[in-house]
Formats: sequence, structure tokens, C-alpha cells
Amino acid sequence: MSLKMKAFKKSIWVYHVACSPCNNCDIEILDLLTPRFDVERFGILLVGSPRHADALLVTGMVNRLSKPRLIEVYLQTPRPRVVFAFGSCGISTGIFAGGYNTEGPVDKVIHEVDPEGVIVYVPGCPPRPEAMIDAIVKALKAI
Amino acid sequence: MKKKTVIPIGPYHPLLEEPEFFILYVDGETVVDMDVRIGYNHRAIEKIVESKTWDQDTFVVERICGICSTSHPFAYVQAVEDVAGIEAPPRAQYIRTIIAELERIHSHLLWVGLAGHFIGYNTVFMWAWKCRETILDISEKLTGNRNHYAMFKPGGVRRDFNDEQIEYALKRIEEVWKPNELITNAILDDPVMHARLKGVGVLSTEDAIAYSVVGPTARGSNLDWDVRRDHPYGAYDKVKWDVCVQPDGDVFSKAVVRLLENFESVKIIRQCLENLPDGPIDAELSEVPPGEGIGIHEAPRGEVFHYVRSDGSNMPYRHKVRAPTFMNLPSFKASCIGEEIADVALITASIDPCYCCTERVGVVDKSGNRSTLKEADLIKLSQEKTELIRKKLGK
Amino acid sequence: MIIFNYLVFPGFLFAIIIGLLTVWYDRKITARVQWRVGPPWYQGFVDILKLFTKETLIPSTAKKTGFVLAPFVGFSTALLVAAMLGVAGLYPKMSFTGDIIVLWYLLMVPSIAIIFGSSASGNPISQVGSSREMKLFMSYELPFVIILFSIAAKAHTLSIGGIIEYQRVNGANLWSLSGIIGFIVALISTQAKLGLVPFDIPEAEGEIASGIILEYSGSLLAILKLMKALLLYTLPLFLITIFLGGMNLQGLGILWFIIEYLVIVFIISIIRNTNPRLRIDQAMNLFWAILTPLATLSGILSYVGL
Amino acid sequence: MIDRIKEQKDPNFYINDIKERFGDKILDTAHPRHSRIYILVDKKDAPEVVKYIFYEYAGRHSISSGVDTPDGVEILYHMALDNQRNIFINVKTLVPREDFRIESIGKDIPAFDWIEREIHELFGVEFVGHPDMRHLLLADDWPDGKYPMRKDFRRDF
Amino acid sequence: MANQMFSNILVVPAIAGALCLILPRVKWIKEIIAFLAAAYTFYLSFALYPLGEVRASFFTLNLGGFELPFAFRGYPLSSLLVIFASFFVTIIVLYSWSFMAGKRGLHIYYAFSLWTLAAANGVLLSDNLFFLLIFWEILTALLFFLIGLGGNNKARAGMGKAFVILGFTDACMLLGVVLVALKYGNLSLSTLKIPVSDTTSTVMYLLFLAAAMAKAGAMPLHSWIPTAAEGAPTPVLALLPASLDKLLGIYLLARISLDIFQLNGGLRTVLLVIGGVTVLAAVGMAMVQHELKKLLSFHAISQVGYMVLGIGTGVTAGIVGGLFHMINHAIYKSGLFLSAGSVEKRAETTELDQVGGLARYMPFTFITMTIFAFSISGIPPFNGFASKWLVYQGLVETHQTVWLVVAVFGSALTLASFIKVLASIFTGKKPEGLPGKITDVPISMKIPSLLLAVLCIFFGVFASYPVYKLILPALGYSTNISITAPLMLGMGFYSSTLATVLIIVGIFIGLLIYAILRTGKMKVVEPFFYGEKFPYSYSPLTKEPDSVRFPGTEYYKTVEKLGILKGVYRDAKRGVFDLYNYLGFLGQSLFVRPMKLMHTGVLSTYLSWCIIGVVAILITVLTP
Repeated sequence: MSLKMKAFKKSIWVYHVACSPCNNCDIEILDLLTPRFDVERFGILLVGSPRHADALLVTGMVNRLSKPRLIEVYLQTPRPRVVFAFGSCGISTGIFAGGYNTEGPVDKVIHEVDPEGVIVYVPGCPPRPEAMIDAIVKALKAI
Repeated sequence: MKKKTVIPIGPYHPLLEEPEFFILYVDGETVVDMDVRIGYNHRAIEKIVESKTWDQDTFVVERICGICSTSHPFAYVQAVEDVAGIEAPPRAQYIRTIIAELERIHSHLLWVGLAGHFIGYNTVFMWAWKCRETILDISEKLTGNRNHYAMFKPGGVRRDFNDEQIEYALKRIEEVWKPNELITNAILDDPVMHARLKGVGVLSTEDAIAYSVVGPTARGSNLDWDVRRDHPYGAYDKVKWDVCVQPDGDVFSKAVVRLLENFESVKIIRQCLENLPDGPIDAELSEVPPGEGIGIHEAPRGEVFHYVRSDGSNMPYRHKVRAPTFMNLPSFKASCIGEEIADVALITASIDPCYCCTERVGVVDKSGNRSTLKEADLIKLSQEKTELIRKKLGK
Repeated sequence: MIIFNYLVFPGFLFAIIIGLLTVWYDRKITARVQWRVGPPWYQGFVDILKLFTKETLIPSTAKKTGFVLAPFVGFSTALLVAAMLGVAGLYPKMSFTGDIIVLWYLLMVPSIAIIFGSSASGNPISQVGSSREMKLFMSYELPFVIILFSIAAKAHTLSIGGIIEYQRVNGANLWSLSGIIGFIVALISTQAKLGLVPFDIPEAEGEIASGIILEYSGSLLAILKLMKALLLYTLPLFLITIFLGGMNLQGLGILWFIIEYLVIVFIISIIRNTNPRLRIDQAMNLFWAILTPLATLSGILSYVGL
Repeated sequence: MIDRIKEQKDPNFYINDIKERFGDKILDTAHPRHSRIYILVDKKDAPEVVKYIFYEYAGRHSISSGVDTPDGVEILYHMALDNQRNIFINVKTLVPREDFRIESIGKDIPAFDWIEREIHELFGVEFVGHPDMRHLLLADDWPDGKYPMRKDFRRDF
Repeated sequence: MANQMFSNILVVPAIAGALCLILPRVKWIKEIIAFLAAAYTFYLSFALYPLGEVRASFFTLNLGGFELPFAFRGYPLSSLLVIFASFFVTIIVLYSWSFMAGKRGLHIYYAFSLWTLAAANGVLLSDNLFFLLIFWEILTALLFFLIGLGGNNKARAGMGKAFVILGFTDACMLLGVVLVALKYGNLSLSTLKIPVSDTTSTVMYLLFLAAAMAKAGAMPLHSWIPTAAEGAPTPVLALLPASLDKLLGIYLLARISLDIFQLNGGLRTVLLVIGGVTVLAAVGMAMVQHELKKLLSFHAISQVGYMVLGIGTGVTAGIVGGLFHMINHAIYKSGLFLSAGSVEKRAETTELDQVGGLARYMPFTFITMTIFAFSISGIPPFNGFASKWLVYQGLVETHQTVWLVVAVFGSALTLASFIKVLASIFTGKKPEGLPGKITDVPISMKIPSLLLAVLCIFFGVFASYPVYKLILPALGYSTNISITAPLMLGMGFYSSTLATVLIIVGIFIGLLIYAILRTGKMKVVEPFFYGEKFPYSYSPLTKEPDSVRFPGTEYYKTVEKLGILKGVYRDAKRGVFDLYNYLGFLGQSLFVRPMKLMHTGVLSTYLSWCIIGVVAILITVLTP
């Protein structure tokens, strides 16, 4: 079993879910793949379907229209799964708190359908790529 | 009528960094009709600004979009200056221009990379983004942040450049020219690229006028429209540069426009840095009288339009934001029908859509009062200064 | 001994290990071309192992048996082909020499299996993918078949072993005009068979989100990935077998074989990293209007002895 | 007409031309800065004036904005005159509270299509003749009769 | 003994057919009579096969000094085909119990089916070209009426087309028989040997060839099959174009090409060209069809190409392959038509874009149809592969690389086409237009499919058995090889059994790896549409919620639009390649117009025509 756990840690496939972001976290996430940061070194791969993913990178707060879709994507991800909430808006809805279209931060929405869901918070507006890598590595240690 | 075959693209499509939803009605692989559903990104901007002070709003509009995080404040401060009837000092204008053009390069390179990714050319993606890192380094050196620069304020800019920063920027900006040439050649000379991009998703000049498209989308359709030249602001009328126009209206033209604009931007930045005038960087805007004003800026994707109405208080009465994608998106209908599914992905990319910008409108709070300011870390960069101005305004 | 040959070396186990290492090799080259560092050498194994620990999701619209069975069918045929080629390379004279037609049919099966599985998933997006795979499949098979049979006709044999023997006597097929043209055509067909850029149309991530493998997850995805890895081992080996005289495991032959293998994978990897994806109709035109005449030309040239 | 206009960079020319063309229909004009022209018209004449600017002056529809005022919703059509003319003509009209309806331009010029949908769902202004009044930004299950951009909006659902 | 047997095989179905026609319309009686008669014939045919070569002569017709013995010969190939013919009739009659229930004209249908069997057996067993021709004509007439049972306009069009083409080629054959009779004075199949050396013999051969080609449906005389497929009842299609007509057409081809005429190289090339073109062109047409039965009928044409190719090679492997493929084709193609019938029965349509997602409602049909589809596509280890492999062997041996490539590629296209069929019928989502509750077909429709599917697998996995035990003996070779031995004819060998074992071992290893490593559970979730849920009602364009569907018919639209093929397909749709259009025109101007002129409606005119005809016949017959 521990071998499998090690394998899990060495190979995280992520799927990027942009709820209602300002785009900034998103481009910084893509930045992770590019030559300067190259997270493929750690076996992290961006995949095209949540079916293949181990981790969801969620950016932005959740609005009324994207909430059911986020839940849908979350449920489509096979266990074990981790959610990374990126940026201030994802963590706390940030500047958009209280808006009519704001349905809450990512953790609240995920916990509505899956109280056990593991959520990793990466603060910043946007988080620096180094911070993101650090967060992923730390999260893997914690699992 | 026979039921049409429906193929969805989105909302969480790997193609799209942001959520939106295209419904494609296809016959085989040919798109016969399409419909767009946006709103997944609809947050709270247009009325957040109605409940925040003139100065705080700069940071809010900055978060309309992460990629155009200069464009919106740029247009916003101009609108406020329009209402107040003042003008920012020349040094501030130059600094604004430099930041805006840096952003244009990084945005265009980002687009080139993503477009490469969409058609499976990941090497272009990697190269373009590697080149883009240089710009981000310069931005970081000049403003202190990679993306949200927080440089603008009504009446001027927040931070001045020192000589070391200018020297650094002048040195590094030359590093962009070579890779950009490399990528441009890689795209323009590759026969497979030609096969994939030429003649695809044509937006005719007539359609472009009818849809009032803006920015590279319009310039790719043979429309000589550039807000920087047509409605001069900032330092754009003080430096030499050219508007890039391509005649065909296909994806290839739009790509060429963007690639060539990068060179123009480098030129503008170089001139601005070299001729940066001395003087103050802030016109010390103290109060905003009742009235209305318009601010525009040519963002990487096209004209950003801000309309501000003031009732004399310390908050805007109404603030209308129009992002370029809002005008460009509906033109899909004119350019996508009759194309293959594979091309539609590319055509969507070709206007460089930015849904964050498009879906900015929002309302704050149940009671209409100011929202509780949870966004401490958003504003922490400028907290002190905000407080200072509040005191100055006597609040 | 035969059982050992089939099961361990150069059969099933060897094929899987080499296949996964080749996946790493390919990813590493890709990373180097893109100015990146790339994954560590064990990445392929780790990915597969991890996928097996994951939950397997099955869409409610799927025809379950077909959906689950398809990857296994594809995997097992890929395994079979790998073993057959390996054994044929070792012992060209062995009784079951693996007939070239049987082999060609078996090489079709992984594509068919994946098409079947993805259309059994009941997801229309996957179905777009499988329709593309199908179209791609019939476009690349034509030049591939022509090359294969012009070589078979040249060697006047229908068995892999016979072709290897022929090349041991007369020199590798590659070193002739027809051989070079044929090799280029076969290499491009191989690229399409492997589903790599510019022919990753059925899987196009940017268009239809992994298309044919969209609905697969967990262990089933692992089996599919294993299958892809096996094909990445098998098809270059197949090219070596019919163009370069097969694997020769005596003395320096081993080194020579390894170099050939690495070079072919390298070429495939470079092609995949320096080209954008084609559209399906462009790909079909390429195969039918350009490569098929080329393949025919190669066949005619080999017939006249060039 | 257009060729002559294309070179015309003087804002006063446009003010005079519009006044001449429409006469009494123009209720008021303002020209606070060089490049900003505001024209106030009645809501029944607004489409006509806007189309005139769009076609005759080759004006680009920059955007329309709605503003909720105590009297009703003001709608501004911001028309940009490009080609180095550096002029914005803003056609302003009031849709009074008693009758939240105005004729649609989007049915003729696609550039007005989306913004009319947006104003419709955010302010509750009905655009007569618009073919497609679905939600643009708000969720499909948004309750009817709640217009978030109005000043009196309360989120109580 | 032999007389008795021959007459039984012919007379039993003939009389039973007549009974079906005249007996009162009591429920089930005609079904049972038809089934029993066919089954009994089937049983009888088994007794015939072991006898080897037997002959029987009944009477001799004397036509103006020309002796025409009404003679039969049990030749191993004939006997073998009699077994298969009666087998197909038996199971199709069984299938028709449920399928045809409630349709009009049932007594005619059963009667004609049985008469078809009788006539087919007549063709197979005749030892005299003249009587063979008569049975052949009877078959054409029966086919004409059976297609007409569809009872719609399309069926009528099919009737007309079939009659014109088959009638025309039958006339060719008549001419051929007359020529042979005039030149050699001998019409006995067993003794006739004609070397093809001069123009006359070539013409004779070509005349016979035309008849065989039209019956089997090879290009360019194929076009009656697709047209008939649009209108005729499905069992009729399974019975005639799919199985019996193939058996008979290829039988005749084999007889004339192998026994009667000694072919030269030029005619072989003609055969190869016909075969190759048929394979490729027909499968190309099949690819873009949207109607299941029509699609299958194009495949029925395409597969004939393999048989013609095999026989055209003239070497043992090729001939055996061709004949084996004929049998295999009859098996899987009638199976496919029966499956199509099942789908038609339940879904009430065979338009491919209107069906979908039936796998979960009709699992049996799905599985059997998949087996048939794999067989026709030549996937090892099913039977289609074994026989195609033999054909390839023959082609390789005779250095026909071009046709080898065509044959192999045609096989790939067949597969492509059937993937589309399976995908559109059985996978995906069930469209709204289908009947609400769909169940699998009743047992009487399942048994035929099951039998055929088992045969497909058996003939594939143990391909040596039919080849060594049935076909080689039928061609006069005696063999003594066990059924698990590899196929070894010509230069290569193929051990289907070993391949099967290896595939099973491979699957087993896959499952083993899966079982060892798997820890995660299986869970059923909704399909993934990028996070959106369907049906989704946002768009005003359809006025109703959009549900996502991608019908299989859209698979090959790109092919149709492809630059290099666009023109060809457009022409094909217009019927440029359809010989019938030209024939029809010819017939129109040659026969119909003058006939119209003659049909004045005046009785005396008709009477005078009759008298003139009788006189002409008398003169012909009586002149020495």
C-alpha cells in the first residue's frame, strides 16, 4: 500500500477548473507548466478530463451559474481527489463577498456535497507560481 | 425538422481557461449553427465600485481581469479624470504607457502560446511562455508584482521609476525581440500552420463593422481602427509607432496582427523609457465633481470602455465597464458557421476571448450598504495609501 | 523455453517494461525540445501504478461490458503483437513465425478496441473522437498496407521471419531508394497509428478533451495507457523488423539495435513536437493523396529492384 | 456622405449636422470637452438618431450603458468616431418608470444585440422587437422581476 | 436410390410450397409446413453429401433431334451447397415466423421461399445446362415476386430493376447455352470441357459470366441489390441476395471457371479486375450509406469481390478461399440481415440516424451482430478472416500485389463501415423517435442468429475443419488432417486455433494485471459534458431542450466531402456508375417503345401476333 501511496505522490494529474476567476490565477497555473517552473519534474501533469485527474485546481469564487457545474466536475473526479483552492477569491470570495451572484467560496460549495473533501488553500492574489509549487508539495506531504 | 446534432464545448473545457459554454449544432463535423452561453464568470464588479471610494475602485477594476489588469484601471482613471476635468502629468502618462505596453506584449505572447496549444503545437506554447517570462520579470522589477500591478490612481500613478529600474527594463526588453522574431517566423513560415490557419473563420469587413468588433479582431479584418491613435491618450501621440492591419479576416491575419504588434510595443516601450520626462507623477485629485466621463484604452484585445457618472460624493453613481470581448464574442456567429469542429476551437481562440472582462457586472450586499472589507490581502499592497487619501478627503 | 520467451523475454514482461521506459524517453525528449527538464525515469511506472489505485468511474450511459472489456482486448492484442515480434526477431525460423497478415490485423485491433470502448461509453464527445479515429484509421492503413506488401512481395514471403532472413542475406530494406521512401511513409503512418501530433486528432485535447479516452478513468485508463506504451514499443520495433533487419542480439548487434530503436523513437518524438495538429480532412488528404502515391511509387521501385 | 464625414474632425460640425437633420427631436446637447458630445433625445427617436450616426458617420457602437435614476433608466448609446477623428457621440435617452420599453436596435444591427440583453436583465428595460431576450449573464433560474442593477435591488431570495 | 433422393430434395419443398399456397388460411399451418419441409430437405441433403458423385436421369427431352436429358448429378460441391441452401431456408423460415407475422401475403411468401429452395437445389444438382437455365429463370421470377412482397413503391422499383438486370443476364446465359449447344452439341455439365482459345469460346464464357455475376451481384451488374434492399422484406434479403444468390452465382462461376471452361490468363485478369473493383467500389459506397439494409447490400456486393478474386487466381488456396468465403459470406451476411430485421422489428426503422443506444435493450442482437460484423470485416479469429486469408494467399502466390492491397484495404474499410453501423445502432443514446419500450426479439428469431453466430465462430476458430473436410473434398482432393491443424495451403499457414488461444491468454493476462493491481472501486456516474448537464434548455434554436447526440451516420461525412473523392460520390449518387440506367435506357428504346406501338388494344392485332409467334416457334423447332 505504501508503494501505491508513493506512486500517488510522484504522479499528480491536475485538472483546472475556473469558477469565476479574474484569470490571473489561471494564467499563473498555466505558467507552472512552462519552462521556468516545469512542474512535470514532479510528475504533475495537466490533463483534459476530470476523469483522469487526481487534483482539481479551482480558481475564483463560485457564482450562481458555475456552482452546479463545479459540483458536477467534482463528482466526476475519481477518488482519491484533492481540491486546491487558489487565490483569495477561491478561499474567501475575496473582493466579491456578498454579491448576489456569489454563492460562496470553494470550500463551502465542495463541503456541501462532500463533507470529507480535502481542500488545500493557496492564498495570494494571484499566488506566485513558487507558492503554488510549494503548496502542492506540502499538500502531498500532508496526505 | 430533423433534430440537430449537438456538440457542447464548455463550460469546463480544457481549451478554455475560463468557463463558458458553446453549443455547436453540427452536421458531421461541420458546424451549422451555434449559440454561446456566458455568465459563468459573472461576478461583482460594476456595482462594487458603486459602494467603494474613487480610489479603492482602481483595485476593484484591476480585478476585472488578470490579463488586462492595466487596461481597466487605465480606462477607469481616464474616465475619472474626464469627470474631474484634470490631466495626469506627463511623467505619469509615460509610465502608464510603459506598463500598458508591457501588458500588451505579455498578453499577445500568452495568446500565441495558447493558440499553439489549441492546435497541438505545444512547443510554441512553451517557447512563447518562456519568452513571456522576461516581460513578467520586467513588470516585477518596475511595479513589484507579476500581474496585478496596482500602479494606477486617478490623477496619476502610484510609484515612480528610478534609474536602475529603467536601465534594467531597457536591457531586458531587448531580450524579447529575438524570441518574438523566432516565434513569428515559426508560425508564418510553417506550411502546416498555413494549412491550419489560413482561410479559417473568416470575419468579413462588413460583418466586422456590423458587430462593431474592436482590437486585433477588427484590425485582422482590414479595419484600420486603433483607439491609441484615433483617440490619443497617454503618451501614444508622443512616440512613433504603426498600426498593424491585415486584410483577410481569418485566424492567420489575427495571429499576424498580434505578432507584429509585439514589435511595435517593444518600440513604444523603448522610446518611452528613453524619453521619460521629469516631473511629478500625481495630479493630486482631491474631489470628483458631479458629471459624467468616458475613459478608453486599447487593451491587448481591443478597446476598453469605461463610463463613469458622479453625483459629487466619494463614490461613483454609476460605472459602466465594457471589455473588448463583449463586442468580439457575438461575431463568432458570423465566422464559425460552416467550419469544422476542430476549427471552431481555434476561431474561439482567435479573438483572444476574455470572459472575466466580459462578465464583470455585479451587485454588492443585501442592503445596498458597503460590503464588509474582507479582501484584506487584495488591498494590502495599497492599504496605507488608501487610508491616507481617505483622511485627505476628510472622511 | 518458449513459454519463457513469450512471457518474459522478449515477450510480455520485457515489452511492458521497455514500453514504459520509452514513454519516459519520449516525454524527456519533448521536455528538452521545449526547454524543460522533464520527468524522472520512473515516471511511466509511477503513473500506471497510481492509476490502478484510483477509483474507476463508469458513465451511466455506457454499455458496461463493452466499455470495460474494450481496453483489455486492445491491451492483450498489443501485448500479443509485441511478444510475436520479439520472438520472431529472436528466432526467425521458429515455427509460429507470426504471419505478416495476422500481425497487420492484430495491429488494427487496439484502434478498433478503443473506438469500440469509446463509443460504448455513450458520450457523444467520445463518439466524435471515435469517428475521427476511425477515419484516421482507414486513411493511414492504405499506404501502410501498400508498403507492407511491397516489402513482402520483394522478399517473396509472408512471414516476419522470412523478411528478416531476406534482409540478413540481402542487406536491410532501408538502404535503397524504395526503402527510404517506404520508410518515410511507414514512419508517418506509425505516427498516426500511435496517435501523436500531428495526428492526435481523435484525442485532441484542445478540441474534444481527450476524445476517445475521455470517459476512462482509474484502472481502465491504466490499461489503456499500458496499451499505448506497448504500441510505442511495438511499432518502432515493427519498423526495425521490416526495414532494418529486425533485432539482432549477437555481440554488437544489441548496441546497433538499441541505437536504431532510440533513433526511431527520437524521430517520432521530434515530429510530434515540431508540428501542429492537422484537421481530420487534411490528414485524410495527406494519406490518400500524397502518401499513397508515394507508397505506390516505393512499391514500383522495389519491384524494379531499386 | 461618408467620405466627406471621414475627414471631418471638428466636433461642432457633428453637433450642427445632427441638429439640422433632426431639428426638434434633439432636446439638448452638451459638449463638455473637445472629444465628448452628449445628445439628449426622446426614447422614441433614439434608435433613429443612433442608426443615423452608425451608418452616416461610420460610427462604431462602443457600448450602451443603462443608469438607474429616480425618474427611470437612462440609456446612453456611446458611439465612437474612429479614423483619427477622436470624437465620442453619446446619445442619451430616458426610459421612464411608467413605461419600461424602448425600441430595439439589436434587431437590425448585431452590435447592439448583447448589450440590450444585458440591460434587459439587469435593469428590466424591455427592448421591443428584440428577437432573443434570454438571460445573458445571470443564471437560468434567476427569479423574474429582480433587476440587480437597480438602486432599490435587495437580495432576498 | 439416387433418383429417389434427388426427386425428394426437389419435390418436397415444391409440394410443400404448393400446399402453403392452397391450404386454408389456418393460423400457423403454413409456417409449420414450411419449416418442416425445409428442415426435412436439410435432413435429406445430409444423406446426399456422403454419397459423393452420383447421377440420376429421369427422362430425356427431345427437341427437334436435340437430346436434353433431365439428369441430376450429386457432385460433392453441389451436395455441399445443397446442405447450406436448405440450412439457410430452414432458419430463415423459422425466423420469419415472428418477423413476418401479421404481414400480408404470407402464404405467397412461404410458398415462394420453398419454391426458391426447390429451384436452387435444381440449379445446384442439374447436370444439364438447359435445365440449370430453367431453374435459374424460375429463381429470377421468384425473386421478382418476393421483392414485390414489400408492397411499396421502393419494392416495385426494386422488382423492376432486378427483373431487368437479371432478365437481361439470363438472356445472356440463354444465348450462351444456345451457342454451346450449337457448337458442341452437348449440354452436360459433367462431360463438357471447353478450352477458351478463340473468340467464340470467350464470348460463351463471358455470357455465362454475366449471369453468374448478376446473380452474385458483382460489379457492374450489382445495382439491383441495393435498390431491392430498400423495399423488400428483410428475410427475403437474407434469403436471396445475401445467401442463396451468392451460393448459386459463385457456384456457377466456379463451375464455368474451373470445370467447363479452361481459362486463359486474360480471362483470369478480367476476373481479378472485376473482383478488385467490386471490393473497393462497393465498400466505398457502403461507407456513406445511411440506411442499414442498403448498407448491408453494398457489403454483400463488396464481399463478392473476394470470392471472384479467389477464383480468379486459379490456384488452390485462392479457389478454396473463394468458395470458403462464399459459404462464410452466406453465413454472416444472412446473419447481418437477420439482425437488421430484428432491429427493424423492434425499432421500426432501419435509418441509422434514427436509432441508437439499443445495446442495453437488445443485448442478444448486439452480441450476435457484433460477431457477424467482425466476421465480415475479417477480424481474427472469426471465419471471415480465415477465408480472406486464403484469398490473400492465392493472390500472393500469383504475384497479384495490387489486388492484394485492394483486398486488404477493402477489408479495413469494411471494418470501418461496420464500426459505424454498430456504433450508431447500439451505442450512444436512444433517440426520442423510437418506441418507448424495446425488448429483445422472440426466441424464434434468436435461434437462427445464434446458429449463424456459432457457425461464424466455429468456422473461424477451427477453420481447418470446413477447409479440409468440406471444401477440399468437394473440389476432389482428399485430405486427412485434424481440425486443430493450421491452415496450410500455398506458401503460408495460419493457425486460427493458436491465434485464438493467444488472444485469450492475452486477455487473461490483462485481467490478471488488472485484478492484482486494482484497488479502487467501480462507480457509476453521469457522462461528462465538460461539467454541463443535459438536456439543457437554453437555446431558442430548437425550441426544445437540447440533448446531446452524435449519430453514427455522421462518421464518414468527411469522407464524402473529401476533395479527391467528392466528385466520385456525387456521380455515384446520381447513378452514373449504375449499368441499369444505361440498360434501362437501352431496353426502353429497344423493347418498350416498339411494344407500346404494338399494344394497340385491338384484339385481332394481338391474335395475329400470337399466331406469328407460334408459327415462328414451330419453324424453329421443326427444322432439322
